[in-house]
Amino acid sequence: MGNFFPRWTNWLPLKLAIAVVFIVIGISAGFAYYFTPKYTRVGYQPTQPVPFSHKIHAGQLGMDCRFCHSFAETSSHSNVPTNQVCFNCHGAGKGQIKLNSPHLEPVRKAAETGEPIHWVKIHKAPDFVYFNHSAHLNRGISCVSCHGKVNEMEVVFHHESQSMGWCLDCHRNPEEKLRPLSEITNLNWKPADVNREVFYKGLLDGLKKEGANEADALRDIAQTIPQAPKEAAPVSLTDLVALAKTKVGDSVTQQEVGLQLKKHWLVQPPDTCTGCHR
Amino acid sequence: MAATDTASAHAASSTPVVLEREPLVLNNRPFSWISNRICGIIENKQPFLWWILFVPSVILTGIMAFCFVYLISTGVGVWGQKQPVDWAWDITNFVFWIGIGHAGTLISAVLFLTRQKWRTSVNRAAEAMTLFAVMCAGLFPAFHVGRVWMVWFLAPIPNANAIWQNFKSPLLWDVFAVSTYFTVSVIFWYLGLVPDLATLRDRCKPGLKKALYGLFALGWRGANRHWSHYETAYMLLAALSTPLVLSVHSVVSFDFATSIVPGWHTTIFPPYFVAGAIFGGFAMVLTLMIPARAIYGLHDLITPKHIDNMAKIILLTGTIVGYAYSMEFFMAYYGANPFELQTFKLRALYGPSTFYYIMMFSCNVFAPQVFWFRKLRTHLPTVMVVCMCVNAGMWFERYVIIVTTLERHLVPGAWRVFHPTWVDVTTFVGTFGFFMMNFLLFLRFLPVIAIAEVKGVTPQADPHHGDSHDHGIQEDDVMGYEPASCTAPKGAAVTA
Amino acid sequence: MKRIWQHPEEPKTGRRYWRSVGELEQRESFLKNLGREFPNGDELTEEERESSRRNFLKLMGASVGMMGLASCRRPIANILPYTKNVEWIVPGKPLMYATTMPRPYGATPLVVTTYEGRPTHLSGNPLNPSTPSGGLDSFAQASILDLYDPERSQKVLSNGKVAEWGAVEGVIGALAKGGGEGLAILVGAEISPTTRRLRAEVLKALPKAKLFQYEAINNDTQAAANKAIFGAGTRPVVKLDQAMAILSLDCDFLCLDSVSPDGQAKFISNRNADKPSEADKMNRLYAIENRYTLTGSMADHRKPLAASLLPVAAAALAVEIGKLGGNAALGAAAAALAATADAALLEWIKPAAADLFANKGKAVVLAGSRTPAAVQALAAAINDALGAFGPVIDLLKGEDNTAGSIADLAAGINSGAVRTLLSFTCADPVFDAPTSLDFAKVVADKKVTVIHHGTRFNATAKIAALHIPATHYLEVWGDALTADGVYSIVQPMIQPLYNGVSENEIYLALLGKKKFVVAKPAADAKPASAPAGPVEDPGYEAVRETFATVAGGLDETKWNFTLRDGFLKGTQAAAGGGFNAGAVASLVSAGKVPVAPTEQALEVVLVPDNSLWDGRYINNGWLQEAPDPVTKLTWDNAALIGSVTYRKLGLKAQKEGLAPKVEITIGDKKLVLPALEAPGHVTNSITIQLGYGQTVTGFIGKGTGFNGYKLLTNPGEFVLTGATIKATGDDYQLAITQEHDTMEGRALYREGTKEDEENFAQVTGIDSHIPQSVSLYGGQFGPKSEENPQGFDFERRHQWGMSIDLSKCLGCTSCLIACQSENNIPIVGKDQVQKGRIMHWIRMDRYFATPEKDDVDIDPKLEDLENAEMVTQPVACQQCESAPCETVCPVNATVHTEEGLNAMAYNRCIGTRYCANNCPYTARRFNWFDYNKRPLDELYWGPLSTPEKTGLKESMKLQKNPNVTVRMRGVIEKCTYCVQRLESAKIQQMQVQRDSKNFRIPTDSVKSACQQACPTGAIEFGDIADKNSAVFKIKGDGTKENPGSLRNYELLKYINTRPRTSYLARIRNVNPAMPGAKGIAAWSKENS
Amino acid sequence: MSTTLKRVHGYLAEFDSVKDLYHAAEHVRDAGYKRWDTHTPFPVHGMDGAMGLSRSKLPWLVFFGGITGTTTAFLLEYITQAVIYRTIVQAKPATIMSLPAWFPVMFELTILFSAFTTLFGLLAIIGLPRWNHPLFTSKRFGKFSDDGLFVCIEARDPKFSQEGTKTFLEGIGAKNIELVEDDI
Repeated sequence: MGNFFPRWTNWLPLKLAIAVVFIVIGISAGFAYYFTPKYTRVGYQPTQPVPFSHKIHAGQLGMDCRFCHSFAETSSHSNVPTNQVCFNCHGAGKGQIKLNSPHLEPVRKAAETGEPIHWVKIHKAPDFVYFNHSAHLNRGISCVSCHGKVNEMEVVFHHESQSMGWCLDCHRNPEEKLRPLSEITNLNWKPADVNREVFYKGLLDGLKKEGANEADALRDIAQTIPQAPKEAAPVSLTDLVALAKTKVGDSVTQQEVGLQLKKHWLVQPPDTCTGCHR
Repeated sequence: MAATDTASAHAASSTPVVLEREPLVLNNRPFSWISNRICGIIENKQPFLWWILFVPSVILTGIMAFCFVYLISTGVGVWGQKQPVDWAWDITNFVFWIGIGHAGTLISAVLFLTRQKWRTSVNRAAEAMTLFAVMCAGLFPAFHVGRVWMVWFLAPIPNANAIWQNFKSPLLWDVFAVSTYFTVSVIFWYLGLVPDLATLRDRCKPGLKKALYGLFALGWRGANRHWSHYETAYMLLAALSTPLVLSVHSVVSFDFATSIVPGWHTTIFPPYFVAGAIFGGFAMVLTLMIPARAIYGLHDLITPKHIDNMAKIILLTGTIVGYAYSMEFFMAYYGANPFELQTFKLRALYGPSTFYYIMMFSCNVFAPQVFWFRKLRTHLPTVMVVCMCVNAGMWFERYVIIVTTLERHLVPGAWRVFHPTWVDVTTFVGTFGFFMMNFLLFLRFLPVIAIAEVKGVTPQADPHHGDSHDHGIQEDDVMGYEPASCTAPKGAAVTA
Repeated sequence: MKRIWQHPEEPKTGRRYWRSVGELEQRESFLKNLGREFPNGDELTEEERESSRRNFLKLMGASVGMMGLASCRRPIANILPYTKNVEWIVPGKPLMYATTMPRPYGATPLVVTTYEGRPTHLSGNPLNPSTPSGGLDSFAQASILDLYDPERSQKVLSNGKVAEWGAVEGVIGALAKGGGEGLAILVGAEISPTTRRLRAEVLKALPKAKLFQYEAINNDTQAAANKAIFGAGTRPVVKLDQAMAILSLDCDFLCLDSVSPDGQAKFISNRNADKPSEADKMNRLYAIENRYTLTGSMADHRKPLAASLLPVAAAALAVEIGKLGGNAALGAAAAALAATADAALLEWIKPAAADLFANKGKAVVLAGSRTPAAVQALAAAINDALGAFGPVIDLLKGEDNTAGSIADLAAGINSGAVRTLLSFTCADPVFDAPTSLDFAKVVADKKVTVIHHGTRFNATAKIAALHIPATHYLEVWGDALTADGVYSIVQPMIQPLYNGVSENEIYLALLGKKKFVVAKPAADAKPASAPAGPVEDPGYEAVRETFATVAGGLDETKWNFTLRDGFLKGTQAAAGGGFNAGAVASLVSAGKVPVAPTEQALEVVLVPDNSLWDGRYINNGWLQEAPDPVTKLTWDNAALIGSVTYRKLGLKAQKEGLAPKVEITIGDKKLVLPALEAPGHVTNSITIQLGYGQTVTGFIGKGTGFNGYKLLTNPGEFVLTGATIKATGDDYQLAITQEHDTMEGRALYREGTKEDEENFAQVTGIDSHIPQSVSLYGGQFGPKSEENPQGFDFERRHQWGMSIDLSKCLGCTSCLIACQSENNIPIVGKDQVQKGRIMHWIRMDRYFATPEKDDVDIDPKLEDLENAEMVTQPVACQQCESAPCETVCPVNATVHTEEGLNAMAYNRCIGTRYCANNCPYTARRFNWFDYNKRPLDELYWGPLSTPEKTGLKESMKLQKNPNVTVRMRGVIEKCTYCVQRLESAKIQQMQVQRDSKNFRIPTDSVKSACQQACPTGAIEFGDIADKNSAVFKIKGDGTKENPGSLRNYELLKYINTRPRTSYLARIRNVNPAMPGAKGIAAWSKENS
Repeated sequence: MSTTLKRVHGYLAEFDSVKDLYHAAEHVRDAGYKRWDTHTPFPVHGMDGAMGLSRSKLPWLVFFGGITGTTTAFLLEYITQAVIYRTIVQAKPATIMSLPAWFPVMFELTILFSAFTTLFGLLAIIGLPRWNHPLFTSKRFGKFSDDGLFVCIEARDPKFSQEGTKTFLEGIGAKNIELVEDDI
């Protein structure tokens, strides 16, 4: 009767098997790369109705973020400034800067008509996520942690993935992002900039203000220094600084700062649903 | 009766044997007869009755599909559920179907392991039934959820949200259990099919049919070097399926047993559910096989012996279930928890849904008792009726467990009675259509009986067939008796 | 990697959701959206609408327009900042304003929560001296929904056709000229100084105009009686906190028949005994009533008595008191009436009277405001004999009401004296005026031109020649006096959504001080949320004028303080009037002789409804769906019939689960409505709630209930006699939220008396002492410590807990509605309620029990059913520390937080409903349909529902709380302890904490919505890790120094769920001398 | 086709009864052939012995398959529940202590993996699917799946000789012996 199936069919199963393996790997890899916020969000840089340059304002001019986003520290939303704010510098009879620059046309128009400028939203939390700016800014999380170095962006773009996983990373170990409150809006801040002496003095005073006696406070701080011995008990601030120097090195590290602040500010970010979903 | 005469006739052909038993294939048929008989079903035109059954079941399937579309597009509210009865017909039907889905694998696997050779002519159909039943079962948990488009949340896939499932939830166990059960059953069933597919392949002319059968026959050549691995594999799968069968319904029962609802929170549930499943499963097998036997004239392959055996199992499991029912009551009383006790009183004595309880008890416990009599065990109409009762009874059992319990939850202020809607009913009826459609297609395109295996249990399949010395082997092989068990009487006969 | 995306020019047609300031044309488009009966919802796809809704709620002061998937990569969302800074507004933070809700015979001080100028939630104003408790009743609570009601009257209608404001201008002008010839002004009973002043001016300007006052549910009888007894304009206000023995003669003073502002709280202030032994330190309440009211259920002793026999009871009481006090005159006045009193009644009255008299000076008898003059007079006399005037009852001077009654008006029309009727009343005379006046017909026959001003397009509006849409009280300037005369301010929270005008403004127009045409829409839209009125708003000016007179000079500082606090300090009605014994006798004898109702001649009692009051709230979904506290009936009214009568009549529905319809006949009047068996209801008596069965109403109110006013014949006669009843044979579907009436001896509700052990709450009920089923895991229970390492962290976290005091819980539904408004809970409609799918997170369980034995549903003695006890118990998510619902969720959608909350992540839920099954308290709710999106009458149509009806109404969106997700179909929801409030409280603390360790919020600084609303403070909520918090003091921690309350118990303790919500068993102050005293509270200790 | 070059596969010999086949197999085995096989419609009892086949190694494969399943499940559960996504539900510990709750899934995956290993292991061992095989060129061979009982001795067998093997097969009572060839 002869073979019904041609001979090549004998190799078919093997070939298929191998093909399938590669296809599966390919697809999952593709998904993981192209369909996660890391790709879909990061880099989103729409053109804005007004060619406003954060680079110039926040970077070169070194304006503080809160000059325009004035409610970030008090409210859940970081507000976009009103035209009046722009006119503080650009307005007639105010700063007089670039009074008739064509770039400012939309702003002037808005002021006249009252029709607000349609800024394009870049960082957009899903509807069921309740992010609160004040909660972060007041507790040592800087703008830069979520928005990147806006002071270097001509036009702002999405810098972090801002996926839930990304949030959780920080909520689980905040020490990697915490910084002194004075540096919140300093987008160029590096832990190395911190003067250890001053930093520890600040902590120490803080603890004392809350009624700890010097010795306990010193021990408390010392034992929070990375790789510090359990029984470490410096007698003076200088001791403390010395200890830190030996354990951490000459320049202050993020971990060093983070751990201290986490412990002594009692930073305990919510890591269950209700923190962000209601 | 006929069986016995023929049996003795056949026995007479060889030297007189002790421990007379009817063989599993009557009238000493040759191999080719078996092939022709079974393949005939597929190759010949389908009897009119087949179409009579097929057309309506296709229509019902359509209705079912419509109901699910309506459900998904509109909301679970189209069903009758309410607080506190958040599960009703959906989960009832799920447990009902999954239960039916048990006999199949059980018949093939357990009976295979215990070398019950009489399984050979029913196991194929039973396995098929399992698959289709599990399909029907799977529909309900899948579609009963509020947001079907989100069910993928159940799959442990790494995601940007870094969220994972809760492996403490019996519902997640269900997901794994049921899907595993389905997959393994498919494998088991398919592996058994391979040699028969080869048979079909070799019987039909070149063409699409041959191509398809051939494709799935994997180029089977019946080589003994293959057979020997094949048998090991088959045995392994049987060995794997057996605990699986038991586990699946146990896991299903965990949905209830691990909860805190009085009437659900019982340790007796796993065995009770498994017994119930086997019970209902066998009943369903019979309800399908008896007509099939009649329609396709498989009397020589599905002998009264088969039916008799299955009736016995139904009787046994039915009694176990009955025991479980009464034990629940006893425990409720003995546990001295008034809430528990009241739940059962409300269920059976003065609650709003006692009707269901009565139906359950009479169908599942009383009906099978007729099987104490051999005459009735082999009297097909009776068997048919009883099996029907059992099928219904098992549905009522699940309804009682799920709905009547929830209707009388812990806080009386929230008590409410459940009323089904037309969607509830039609969806359920629809699944029967879906089930029948699949089963009929199976009858139409695949060998309803395991050809190779049946051949394997015919006398002439025994290499020592007709050798006067040592009858034991034939006895053993054919009847599946351990040599030990029959040497003693044989010895006695010889000395006499 | 950066990718620059040029988004396409955004389409101008793009839909905007916003409530921004000073952008006129946009504002108009928005108003158009609102104006349209059905804002078209078909322009956007679902998720666009979803997100836009939330965005617009969330986004900065202005809002966001979702431009759809214009870019394939991601939809553009826009940020629309304010163009000018707005005073006070911080985008994302709520602003609170004090205002007042004007109501008949009084006013309710409020604090309004607004977000970017949208009022979203109301709560009481504890600063206001007349409502120190800061509680709020359900009507006031729900009134915010009326503001956004898309079917609120929106357009000027002349003869039913939409007209311009010019038309109004014309008519008003004409009226102003006419000198008031043939003009009748019909007003409601709100007390507003400004309105009064303007009215007076108008009447001066139009001397021939006549003033009439009409409220459907009125206290005219009482007022008349009071006039005779105390002198004109005198208003008695009862200091319930001073009364230790109270007897209510059908006076539902705890719910619908207030005798003093904040009455509930004042009453409860004497009911906080914490031990049975202290029971008699509490006040004692006796109630005589024909049906169950919440007052009845709070009473220590309740006597079911036919309403028509009330004078007899009053008289019998008077005689007794007279005897005790040796007050012959009193006895004499009452003797005749008292003679007919039967033994059972006397047996009840005697000890009660003795008790009252024993509390002379601390005792008071309260007569219901609709009871006959005789009862009023007797009550007054008794109070005098009890020395109540002064110590317990304040007589306050008020304006004498000289306005004519509705009867006078009808007469006026008949006589042709009235040809134009300018109607302001919130009642609906055409629908609810007594039938003997035949108001509608008279008006039609005499061709009276009706000018109707109101927020609802009701029956009267329908026959009106001109209908003027009124503003909601949250949209206008005004003022009001609370019942005890505190001058409170009404200030607008938002620009009029539908361009209505206020009553004041119409008077101003009549006085030529206001023009409507220019005023629409207020061209210089002022900051909606900064209600410093623009100078040229006459309404505003008028109020300031009045203020000046009240405050003695327009002092800006005072004014601003008044705006801040919502009232003017030191304004209290002065005392005035006195008891005039002489008037009593005549009033008593004037009344017609009471006859006991019989089976042949039943009595019918017409009462205000717990949801609709007199019918004005008919189109308010929240109230319609709020179950009646007693019958648990929603969306309908019914004839409530006592069990004895009900069963004697053999009433029975043909079909299971339906109610039989009955026909009630009084003289020539017939009313067909469903009957409902009411345990505790007196025999041969029928109670019907009023306000239902309106034909002219909106989508919500359409087809709800049956019109009881048909039976109301003469003004003030709410008790009708000689009624017959027969079953019509057909059935009716009632939507009742509770199917089962008994507790089955499960000791969920526990109450005790002086007789009981101190710790009865702990030992009552089997589940309190069968061993707890303890988990193998040990598990996360209680505070963390060396012994209990797995426990909750009480040192470094808040730990939330709640306690509900059943001694204080009235069972009124205001917590339900507060919760609904705070948490964006949808209404589901009658059909769904009846299917058992109501969404309220708080379920107000109501159990009946026959004295001694708890067997209402089994087979009680009928007379026992007449004396059935009734208790109510709010049950919401108990926030179990070991929550059975959590472990069964396959996707981790509900887990436990470090603060002991049972978290629910809606966006993770797939809706298996397993949690709901496994919740011992049935506290979880499931969204069976898209209740927020689909029209309630087309839920079953799914995607095929009519597009223009589909989707959340524009105006409704404005009411939603921006801090709570609006749930979609297919997810579970439940009480979260108002987690949004907790989180914002914690975040506020963070802003204070900054670089310190001090994380704990100030003690009891956060309240849950239900707690805030509760008029009696029955709910305590707070941080149980804070040793100073009220809730900790109640719960304690088992130590010697903090034992907590002995009344404290947990529901279904034996399951070991360890709820964070616990209950305080109720204590009743039983008078052993009373008949049946022994049986009281015994039932709750029955075991199943 | 006759002109084309062909490759000899081997001799295909048919037998009447299972009994004959069985004894024939014994002879072939004793004759020391290695590359040969019997083809039957059903597994013949004891044929392995008659052919001198050793026991299948499949069970070992499956065993390890099963182990893999168990570990996979355990790791999945341990890592998600106790390490990267710890959630407290019903006061239960998010640690290894909640192991009991993990058993069901561990069990199911064990079975699942074993089943897959069984199927694919089998196919791998017996070298199926192989749709094209020289034997299928034989006319009579088709009967094997019905009632044909065959012995096939392959040409590749060292002891194979065109004549010798033929006579040998005749010797052991084979019917219609056929030389199976296959085009290259």
